[in-house]
Amino acid sequence: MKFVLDAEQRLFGETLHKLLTEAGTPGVIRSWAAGEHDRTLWTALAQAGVFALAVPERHDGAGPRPIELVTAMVELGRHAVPGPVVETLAAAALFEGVGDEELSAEWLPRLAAGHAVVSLVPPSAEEAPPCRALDADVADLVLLTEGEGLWSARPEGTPRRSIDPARRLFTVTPAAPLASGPAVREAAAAAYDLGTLACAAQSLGVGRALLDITVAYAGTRRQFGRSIGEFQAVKHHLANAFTGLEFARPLVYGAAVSAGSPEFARDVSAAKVAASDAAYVTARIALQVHGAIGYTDEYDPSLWIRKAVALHSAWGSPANHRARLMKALS
Amino acid sequence: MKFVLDAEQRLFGETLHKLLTEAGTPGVIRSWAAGEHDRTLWTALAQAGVFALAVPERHDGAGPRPIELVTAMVELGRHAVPGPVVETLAAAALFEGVGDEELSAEWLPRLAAGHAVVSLVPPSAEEAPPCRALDADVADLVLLTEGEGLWSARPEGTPRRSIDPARRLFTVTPAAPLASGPAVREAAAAAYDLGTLACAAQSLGVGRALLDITVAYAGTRRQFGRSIGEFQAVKHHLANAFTGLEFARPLVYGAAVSAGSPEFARDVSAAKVAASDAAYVTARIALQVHGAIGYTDEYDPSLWIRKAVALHSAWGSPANHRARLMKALS
Amino acid sequence: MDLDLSSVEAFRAEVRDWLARNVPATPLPSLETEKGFAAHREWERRLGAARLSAVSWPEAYGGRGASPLEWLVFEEEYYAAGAPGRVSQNGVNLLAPTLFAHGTPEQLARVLPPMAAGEVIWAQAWSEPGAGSDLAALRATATRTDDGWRLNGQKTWSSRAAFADRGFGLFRSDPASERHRGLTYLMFPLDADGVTVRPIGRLDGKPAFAELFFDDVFVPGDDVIGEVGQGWKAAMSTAGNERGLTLRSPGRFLAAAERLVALWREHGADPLLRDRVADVWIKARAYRLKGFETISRSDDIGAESSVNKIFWSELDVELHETALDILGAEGELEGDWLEGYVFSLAGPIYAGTNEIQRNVIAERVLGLPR
Amino acid sequence: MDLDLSSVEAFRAEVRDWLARNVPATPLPSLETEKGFAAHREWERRLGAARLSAVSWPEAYGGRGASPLEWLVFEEEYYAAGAPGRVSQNGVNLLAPTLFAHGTPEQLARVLPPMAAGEVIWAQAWSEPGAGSDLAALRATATRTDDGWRLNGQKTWSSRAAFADRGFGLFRSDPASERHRGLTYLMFPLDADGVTVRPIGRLDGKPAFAELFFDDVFVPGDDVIGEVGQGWKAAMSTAGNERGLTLRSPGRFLAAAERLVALWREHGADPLLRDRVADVWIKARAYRLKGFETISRSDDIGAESSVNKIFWSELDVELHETALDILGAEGELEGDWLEGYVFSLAGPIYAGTNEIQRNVIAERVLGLPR
Repeated sequence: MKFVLDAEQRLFGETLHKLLTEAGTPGVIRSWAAGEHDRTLWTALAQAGVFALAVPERHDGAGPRPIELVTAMVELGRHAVPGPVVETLAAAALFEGVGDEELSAEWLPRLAAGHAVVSLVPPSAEEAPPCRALDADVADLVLLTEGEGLWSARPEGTPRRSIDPARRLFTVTPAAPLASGPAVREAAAAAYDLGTLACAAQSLGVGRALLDITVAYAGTRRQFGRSIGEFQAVKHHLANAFTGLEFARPLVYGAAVSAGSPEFARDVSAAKVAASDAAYVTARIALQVHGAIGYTDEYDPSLWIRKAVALHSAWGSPANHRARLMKALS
Repeated sequence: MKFVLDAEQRLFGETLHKLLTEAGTPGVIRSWAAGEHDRTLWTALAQAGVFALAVPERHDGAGPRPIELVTAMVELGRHAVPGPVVETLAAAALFEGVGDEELSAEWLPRLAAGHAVVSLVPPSAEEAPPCRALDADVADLVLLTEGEGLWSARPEGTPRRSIDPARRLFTVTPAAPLASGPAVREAAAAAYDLGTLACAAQSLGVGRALLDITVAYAGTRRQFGRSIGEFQAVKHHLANAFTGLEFARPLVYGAAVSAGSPEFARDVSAAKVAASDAAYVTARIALQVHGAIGYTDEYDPSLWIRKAVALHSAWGSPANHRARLMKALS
Repeated sequence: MDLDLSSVEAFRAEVRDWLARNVPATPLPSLETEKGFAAHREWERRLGAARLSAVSWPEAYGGRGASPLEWLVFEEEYYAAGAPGRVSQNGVNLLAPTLFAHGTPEQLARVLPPMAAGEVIWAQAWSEPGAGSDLAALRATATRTDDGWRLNGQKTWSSRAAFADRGFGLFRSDPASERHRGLTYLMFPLDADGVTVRPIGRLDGKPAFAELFFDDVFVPGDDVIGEVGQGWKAAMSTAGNERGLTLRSPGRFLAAAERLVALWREHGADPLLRDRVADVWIKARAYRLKGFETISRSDDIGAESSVNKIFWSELDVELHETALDILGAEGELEGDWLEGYVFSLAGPIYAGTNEIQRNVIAERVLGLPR
Repeated sequence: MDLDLSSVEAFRAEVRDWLARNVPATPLPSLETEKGFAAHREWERRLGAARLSAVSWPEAYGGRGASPLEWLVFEEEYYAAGAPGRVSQNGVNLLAPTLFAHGTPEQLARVLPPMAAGEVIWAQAWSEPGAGSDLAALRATATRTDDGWRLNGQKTWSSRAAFADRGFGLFRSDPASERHRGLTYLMFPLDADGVTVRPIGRLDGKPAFAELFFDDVFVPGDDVIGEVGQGWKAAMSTAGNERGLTLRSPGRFLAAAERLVALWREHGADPLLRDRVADVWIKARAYRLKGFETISRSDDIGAESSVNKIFWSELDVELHETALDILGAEGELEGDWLEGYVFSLAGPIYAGTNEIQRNVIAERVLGLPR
């Protein structure tokens, strides 16, 4: 029993952090939001091994490695990386679960190498959401599952914009059948769990970044002749944010450890609830402490604040995951 | 439109406040909790006109006067007066609603004069609670309604103690029929609304007293070389308590004003939710600011803290009243 | 004590009737966009023509001399009818009360009628980069000239300034002064020589406010409100109005709470969200009744008004968070509820953060030590 | 990173088996009553005889030398089995860690075995009337004599002292000293000449603590822990234990959360309360996993332990508030859930209020200015 990252896992996270810091993600996010979907960062992430974590070795991947995947997604959240990253990872799990070797051989190596961007409609068994896929116009492939059928899909009309300016959601309709059978239903469930876990990890990273940004700001912003971080109200806001994030982290990593066990779905739901709530609370606190600076489009904190709000309900709202959890407990 | 107490109503409240301050209610509460059910205070309250507020003039009362009744119950809550006061007031409304003049003539004048202490099982149409009546052993009459039947009832066995040491709840069983017919059902509903309103007003008074006690304590208790009221965390706790109580008050008085209208039940539920939540939140804050002093039986703050907890679920829990409200809105 | 509204029923009926006939069938575009701003200005003109843009003002300035109760009733009807947001709010609710308290008859006669008529739309210009919550730290200057003042420096988070006509704010008129002293309250044109307006996008990208740069901007002496060097006092009376009922009337939340109940029903009346919807409705009612209480009182509510600011701003966030949760996966998407949510998030920050309001309550109302 | 507990499965099975055979079929009376205290002391003797009262101690003192992981597993099994509350807690979880860090071999050999055997039950004696959250303000004195010390003054909120055998606390040994300096950590008998124990009832009236009055109470020099005048340092190491996992092990909340889920089901699985029950269960799991994380780390968690104190104390209140709300009108009545609720209310206050813990996190973990 050693429930902390090992040296190699830590190094992997640090490497991604360095890569993303150097990439200057705020600029990347603003470009993405402006419709410039440059894949330079996507390719770099693939080269760092991110997408391979959900792809098996026989298809040029290194997975499944849920712990490393969570580690990576925390860093991607920390840097608010735009694009259908979670969706592409979930798509890998979907292909792998369906088990159509031809399909897998066609897509998984490209996906691992970063040559294929895949989006999908989160394949939730519980929710009956409108069929929306993130950044579907950018993707090389959009997936949609319906019962036992796996389809490629195409975006329809103009997208709905999210509060996160880097997220645009497209209604999609089935285009061509890719596979069918009971394996699809199971693969969809597995892909939903993996995607939700990745989204939870991403939320955790977003929350952690918001805490760091806000602590730094509170230490430098002066009002009433002193730094606002000297006010007990500000201290307690930030201590609350820290507490929420500190206890969301073990749930997220704990869910990664239970991948493959019967408790995976339950643990993923617990992780998603805690991580997205902690990130949301941190976003509210970050906004309150930054004041108008946090409320402004052109300043960077808003990039994380808005992502935290969007991810709160992405891949299943907290209410949906609490329902799934309570069902699993009975 | 003048939604503030008039001079006479204010004077009535101040008179009760003076009477209760002089009575030294903490001692009365402790005696009551110890089983000494002296009626001196009860009689004084009757002489001040409290019970007459729910009794019509033709039976030696001065009612119905819901606004004055709320004014009185706020003061009784502020002084944490023990005994089945709310129950006796609700019983008056029940008799009046049933409309059996013989029964009314037998009980209402005695009740108004403070010669009869009456308890009852809160006649909720929504809840199916165990049939418990407050201080049933002390009462001269215990009432129980079942559908269209009004019964006198007797306590069975030993009481269940409440977190409020001055409250003991008895299981009761029907003893003798007093009245029956559709009027009983309607009277029970009216009595439930009046009792709930009285309980909401009592909660509001309990909360207001807790705020005053705690503000005074925070101004005098010194730790770390200064009064704890100088700490922003303590200030904000108390500002939050104040905010909750400030907005519960108009709901409670607003419900009193709507007595007799079709919205009365709805408005009573809104008042009960807000007042009992505000009092509960204030009790938690009072405990946190007092620390161990608030956690101790022998110090007086605990008398109010425990009453706030007990009243939170008495006369219908917040969940029940929220349900009643949402039903009324549809 | 009563809640007898029969005396204002005729007024209510008139307002309701006018709104039923005049409120646009389809919502106007967001007032934080150029097109929407123009549409809202047009709407203000219609309101003004009906003497409904500032009902509580004297008739001489375009109002109806309405009582506080009539104003509350007007607001209830206005929001219940789903009428457009008030692009004139900075002028009507912030500047006008200050003018009534501190302005000259000449200023009232010159400024108020075009404001009521929707001809001149005002922006507030309180904050500076170094003076947000701590407004007394501001540094933009007003230098006396022969016939007026020259403004220099920078303001920011100036709401409506992207499209408005004129602005008002505090400027340091005594260069040697510190904090609250030596400030002067001034009005200025946003299109004057030397004013640069740089729109700033809020969370949803809409230019809801702007940065203002002043480079020797001339303002005539007539545009000083109150006494020179006494601007802080005048501004604080405006701040009191912000925190009281004026900035967010109860009618707004009553209407929004009803819409929330309807949204909850449309989405299946999920029992999981029932208590939260009920709490919003209860709080909206509490805020309404508190308003009746406030206008019934004869004393000055003073610092107690801080409690209103905390209450409505947190109610507004709670209301919209509940709506987004009802919408579930759709909650993140652009639409009326998301726009309302974004707007609500500013509430706990502006007009004095809620942290500052809690200090005010603790110290000035409850009497805790500073 | 793994959560592989197979290495401790044998230990878990042994503990589970022993508990299944030994946990009293009917719950013991409350340990905060005289009768219940005696029954719990008896239970501690049984635990001690099985070397289960302090599993992580070395065998020499009555423990099993269990690893931190084994201790966590023991706690999980202990609370899952519904075993009695630990009347020995002050000794085992507060005093013993201080002795291991600062005690002499003689003290360890003398004090620990009877503690493990349930023969000597300890009370803590930290607070004084003027020194609650601000422990450094304490004034009770220890005056040196030829062969030891004389204690004078008053302690209060001394938990377990109504029925316990011995106590420990800080005394001012240098009369000229101030604040954290000049304090000495001492153990003393509660039945010594000059000690007056006045039991104090907590919220439910049970004498969960006591006031202690010291009138020239003699304590031998051997009962000083650590260096004279260095008591603060020793006490703070104990405080760290309180705030960490030791005072409230994850096992307690896991078991309580499962009971809450069962209670919710028994009462009809009301959807209105579903989310709150789910949140409690999630938080109990989070606290468990955080415990595994903590024992996996090799560095000193230091001030980070404050986050545990905040988390478990608020979880405990939330858990019991949810239970009372499930019980509805029955919630106010005496019973196990109400007793648990009353106990939980002390959590955010003692061992350093949660306000102080938040300061610690903000200043020492996040690095905000003091």
